[in-house]
Amino acid sequence: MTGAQERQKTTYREAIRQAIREALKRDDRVFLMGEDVGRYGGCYAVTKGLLQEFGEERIRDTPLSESAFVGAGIGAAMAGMRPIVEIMTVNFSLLALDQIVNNAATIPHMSGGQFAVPLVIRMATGAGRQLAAQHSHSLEGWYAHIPGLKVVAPATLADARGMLWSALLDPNPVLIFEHVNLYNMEGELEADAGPVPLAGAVVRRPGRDLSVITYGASLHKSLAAAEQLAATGIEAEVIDLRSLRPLDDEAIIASVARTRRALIVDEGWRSGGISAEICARVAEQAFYDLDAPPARLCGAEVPIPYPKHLEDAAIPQVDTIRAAALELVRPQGRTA
Amino acid sequence: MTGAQERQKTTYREAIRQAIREALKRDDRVFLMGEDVGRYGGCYAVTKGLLQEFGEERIRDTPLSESAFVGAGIGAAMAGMRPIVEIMTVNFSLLALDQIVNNAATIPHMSGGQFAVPLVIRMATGAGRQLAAQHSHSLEGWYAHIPGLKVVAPATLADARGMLWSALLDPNPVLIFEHVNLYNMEGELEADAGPVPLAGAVVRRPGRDLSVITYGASLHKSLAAAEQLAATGIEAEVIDLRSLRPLDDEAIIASVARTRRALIVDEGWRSGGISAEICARVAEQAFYDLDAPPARLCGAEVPIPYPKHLEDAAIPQVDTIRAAALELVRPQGRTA
Amino acid sequence: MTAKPHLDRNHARHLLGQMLRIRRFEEKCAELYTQQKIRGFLHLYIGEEANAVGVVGALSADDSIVATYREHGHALARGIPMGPLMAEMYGKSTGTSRGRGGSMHIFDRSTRFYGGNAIVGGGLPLAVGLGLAEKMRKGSGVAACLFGEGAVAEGEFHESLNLAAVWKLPVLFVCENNLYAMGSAVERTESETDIHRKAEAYRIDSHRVDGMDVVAVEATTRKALERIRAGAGPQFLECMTYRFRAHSMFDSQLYRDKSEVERWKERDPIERFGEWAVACGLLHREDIVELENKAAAEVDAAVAFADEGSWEPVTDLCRYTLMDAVPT
Amino acid sequence: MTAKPHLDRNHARHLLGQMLRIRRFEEKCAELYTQQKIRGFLHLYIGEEANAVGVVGALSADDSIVATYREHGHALARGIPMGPLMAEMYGKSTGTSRGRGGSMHIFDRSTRFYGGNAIVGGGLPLAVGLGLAEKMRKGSGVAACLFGEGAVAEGEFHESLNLAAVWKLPVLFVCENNLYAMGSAVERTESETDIHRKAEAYRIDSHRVDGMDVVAVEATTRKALERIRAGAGPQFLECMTYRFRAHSMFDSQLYRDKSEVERWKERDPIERFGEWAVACGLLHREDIVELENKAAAEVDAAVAFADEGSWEPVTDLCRYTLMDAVPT
Ligand SMILES: Cc1ncc(C[n+]2csc(CCOP(=O)(O)OP(=O)(O)O)c2C)c(N)n1
Ligand SMILES: Cc1ncc(C[n+]2csc(CCOP(=O)(O)OP(=O)(O)O)c2C)c(N)n1
Ligand SMILES: [Mg+2]
Ligand SMILES: [Mg+2]
Repeated sequence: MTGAQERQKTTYREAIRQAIREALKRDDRVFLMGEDVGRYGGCYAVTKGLLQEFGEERIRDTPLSESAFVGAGIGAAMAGMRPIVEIMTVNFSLLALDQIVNNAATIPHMSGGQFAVPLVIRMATGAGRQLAAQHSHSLEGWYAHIPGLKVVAPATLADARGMLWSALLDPNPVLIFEHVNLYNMEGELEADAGPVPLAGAVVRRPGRDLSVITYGASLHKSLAAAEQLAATGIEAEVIDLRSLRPLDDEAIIASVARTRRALIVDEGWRSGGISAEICARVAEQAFYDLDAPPARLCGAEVPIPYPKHLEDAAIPQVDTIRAAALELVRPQGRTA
Repeated sequence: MTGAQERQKTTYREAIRQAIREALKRDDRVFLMGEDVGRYGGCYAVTKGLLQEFGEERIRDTPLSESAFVGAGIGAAMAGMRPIVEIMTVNFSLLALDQIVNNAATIPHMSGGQFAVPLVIRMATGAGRQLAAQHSHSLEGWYAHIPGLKVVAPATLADARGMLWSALLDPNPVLIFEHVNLYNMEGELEADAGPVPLAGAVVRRPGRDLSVITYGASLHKSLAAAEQLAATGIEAEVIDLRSLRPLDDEAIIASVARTRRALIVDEGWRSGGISAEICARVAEQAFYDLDAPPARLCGAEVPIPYPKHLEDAAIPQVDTIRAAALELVRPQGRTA
Repeated sequence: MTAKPHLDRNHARHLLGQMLRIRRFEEKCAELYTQQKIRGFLHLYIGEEANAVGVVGALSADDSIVATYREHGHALARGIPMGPLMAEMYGKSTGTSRGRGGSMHIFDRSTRFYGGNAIVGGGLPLAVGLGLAEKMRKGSGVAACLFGEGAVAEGEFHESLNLAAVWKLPVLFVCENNLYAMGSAVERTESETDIHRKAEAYRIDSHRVDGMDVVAVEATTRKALERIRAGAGPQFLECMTYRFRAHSMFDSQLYRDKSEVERWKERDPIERFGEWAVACGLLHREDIVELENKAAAEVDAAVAFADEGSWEPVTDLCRYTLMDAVPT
Repeated sequence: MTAKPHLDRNHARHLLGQMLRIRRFEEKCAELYTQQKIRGFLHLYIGEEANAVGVVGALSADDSIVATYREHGHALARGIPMGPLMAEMYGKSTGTSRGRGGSMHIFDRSTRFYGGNAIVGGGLPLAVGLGLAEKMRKGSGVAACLFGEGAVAEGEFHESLNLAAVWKLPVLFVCENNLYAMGSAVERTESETDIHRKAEAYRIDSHRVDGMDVVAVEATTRKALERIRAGAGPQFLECMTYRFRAHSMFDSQLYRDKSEVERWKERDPIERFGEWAVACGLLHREDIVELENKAAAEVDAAVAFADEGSWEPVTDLCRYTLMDAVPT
């Protein structure tokens, strides 16, 4: 971050659009396809205007056929193109899972390294817009189970822009998860902000009393909770994972070794989610550094319901993050 | 287990077939459908002879269309039938994942409890037959992430028979994972062996020095490793999870509290697998009881390769389980 | 529009009344959306009412229904009371699904309404299963499955039609072809745009009908149902229709001309049927006024019911994720 | 069988030689399977050789291929050397994919062989993508996709055909209809058994050909390729064929009569073509003997190559799970 750069006011949505635009200009192997990315402008309006600028060949509206167009992205990538495939919402990606797991994640290894799949798949994830149980899940942590994939979840404007760039440079299939509640987020971005590495967590707020390990939309809630905690004298370090596969063990463990307490916050379902993996790694690698058991604050294990009060209750919120942090730092009852 | 019962020699495969036969006889709402379950007799010969005995109405060969016949199972279950759906191999189940996650796991909650989905889905899982990367994965732990599903993995003849029974009595969608390497396993079974509850882990071998927590085909490798360890004076307690969703926290934590050491053994990929969840729960709930960090021995994070030496190297084996247990009990170097 | 045997005054009142109920209900929903009483995605059916009324009206009580996220019309035509329906739109515990599903996920066990499904194509396999259950139990019920023309490109469409046809199941597939899937015109997404001809590739009897003509839709549906009940296996209807409103409340409609919308509005199924019924003496103008009044009163009552409803307690959040028993 | 323009003696030798290579290779594989040198699933193509030789032989170097787990014939017809192919069957590091894929997953970058895919229907979307890349780059290559008639029921078939047709991509879809998918006869799994008519539901030009006649397959393929290169969009071939052996090595074949198999064996593509070529003076009996000898020698050499090959070191187990660079 070179302080001297010109900064522009923009949004997360715009930052992604900008990243796509730049990629399309930079590399003529890049193209975008997905449902309604063209005429409609994308279901979350991310791709608005791109059809007009780049034309039908490179901004491809597909029929409703997730398996075929994701698979076509894989084939095109194997043949040397650099497709960006948009899946409207992570729940729909389940229709393309055969292609993602059995082909994209498998062929490079299974072919003995003869073929790479330099494919980027973007999708919206997460709850918060009252879209109910078939549009609101957070399955990025689930995808992080699959070897052969890279899974990232940019939480800031700079990451949204820069990680798409890196994803396109990567020889592997990269899944980018964009939380629906971030699209409208405003902020400033340097005019020539560059690529952001796909691996590597970052400390978004330093602190000494506990490490809050999170990503995506939960990052912002965690930062807000950390502010509130600071008022009560508790300094939470907030780690933005950025990448869920691979995970940055080093950064996680280093932070936990400093703070001696870990709280993992994640909107996905608790059992077998990415928080479980982080919790396991912390337990395995930082066991002797911990002053308390690692803790998780996750989505409730339910299909996300429609009404706002239930949707809110189903995922971590500033309040519940703060409470979980307090409980971790000053446990009620239990002593070691 | 009433010792006086007549016992019959049989196999895991036969035990499942027997369970299906009994279910078909007991309840006329039960039927079986899947690819080649009828004329061919099932790709792993589990259902051989059933077509002849029960006819085409109840033993239904389906076209190759995983999404449609799994979805049809969901619909039929909602309408009051008790379908058993066979998916040949877990990798193919990805083609039906939309139906399983977006419908079967979601509709009961989303409809406010108006509709249940009493569906049983059986599938083969696991490596060991040199079937390479599109036929050998272990995704049962992955499925265990999904609320609304029950996920079981019977490791013994009695469980294979009895859990299918319980699954059919359950009002929820139950996924039964049958490890391909178990089908030929021989053993004895009581003639009138009854249902086995879907939840509830069991101690298959008591021990004081560490808890080996496992399931499915890895159970037998773990038991063999425990025998070898016993020869060196280490007594491993071996826990068979049986159910991956829900997990039996009580049994796991009780064992770990006794042995103060936990090794989780699982053929699935390590990151974000069921072992991660167990590891996290142990860390959260038994932190102060542990004498060492919890440990995991999992499948290597690769698509399973075809050649035997690589396939063997990709999943836990008796040797590696023993070594991991030794390392946990008598760590080299590191001290607390 | 030609009169069909069963079309007496009562039935004409019924048809018009149903379409009016749906229209007025949804107009109110749009209003409530701007008031933020209804949230999330709201997909209006305005312009397409003749299909729900014609198709669903032709079903009998032991038939079952699977619909999409654009299912308010079908729910009302099926007889789901407007109050609980509106409460569901609000997300109230007095809603059809305790408010958990909202607009896109209306379920009603008592009328065999197996849900608004919001995965495009995702309802078709369910309908095949409902048909299968019915056939195995030797019942006379039919599973009616409604979906948009966008679903036709999905693999689940293909697999479901084939399976229903191979097994000769009592399933009525109804494609509501409103020419667009969000912003995608059917010519851009289907290599064969004559959808009902696709059904023939599965040897499924297939008929195209003017979906702006409630009488035609009903008559065609009746015939299809008769064939199914006679054992002919699945049947396929393609209803040619049009949505007058945006795809959902987030849609600036860049993909179609206003003039196209206006042209279709001239074929408004409600006005058209009303005018015709009056012209040929089946109905009086006063009938229409009366039906309008009834619809308005019903909508008002539904809003009141929804407003009064309570929220499901947060303590029940996880209830029914796993069921304790199969409801009977 | 009628002689086609290009059928001179050389070409006849080529066609027969290719079919013989495939046959003898696979017979040896069956033997090696009983010796446990080849493990896992082994799907033999015996009886179907005319399709691989006819279709793949008609392709040019810049075309690409996606096949299934029953792909040894296509791999050999494409020119993948028999030694590395056999080594792959063994799982040796000298195999086409370092032994990692085995029989079901032959990949060969240098001949644009994009894999044996063992998910039924799973290769079709890939082929669409290969065609898309070619079209976007304005190349003249065609993506040929081979699959069994069992794949036709899968949703991925449907989605892929539509997408290729909507975008007019240079894809040749080849359905090798051997009448069975494992134990399921096509009449039991398809409501419309005339598969090539299904292609018409996507407005894809479609032709059925006698898959036991290598000359016919080749001629039909050439024409289809010409149409594709002329910009007509995807084309569809249905090759009527039969597998003489079991589905895989675990199959007791309860689902078909021995007599049916015997009847088809009378149409053995190799014998039939050989007899015909001799009868019409294109080939001498000595040609056949010579080709047989060559094939036998090639198979022996391939076995020796495979036997000699080393195993990939276990330390390389995870290599290429993630790639460091895109191979060029
Ligand atoms: C599998 C899937 N993909 C994408 C979407 C997003 N989506 C919701 S409605 C819709 C358009 C569907 O069009 P159509 O089937 O014609 O029904 P209509 O909305 O016109 O009634 C799309 C793309 C979805 N819900 N499910
Ligand atoms: C998605 C999927 N479902 C099931 C299988 C198991 N399976 C392997 S081959 C096969 C039969 C396929 O038949 P067909 O497509 O006609 O090809 P053939 O084997 O006759 O060449 C089946 C069911 C699979 N590999 N993939
Ligand atoms: Mg539409
Ligand atoms: Mg076949």
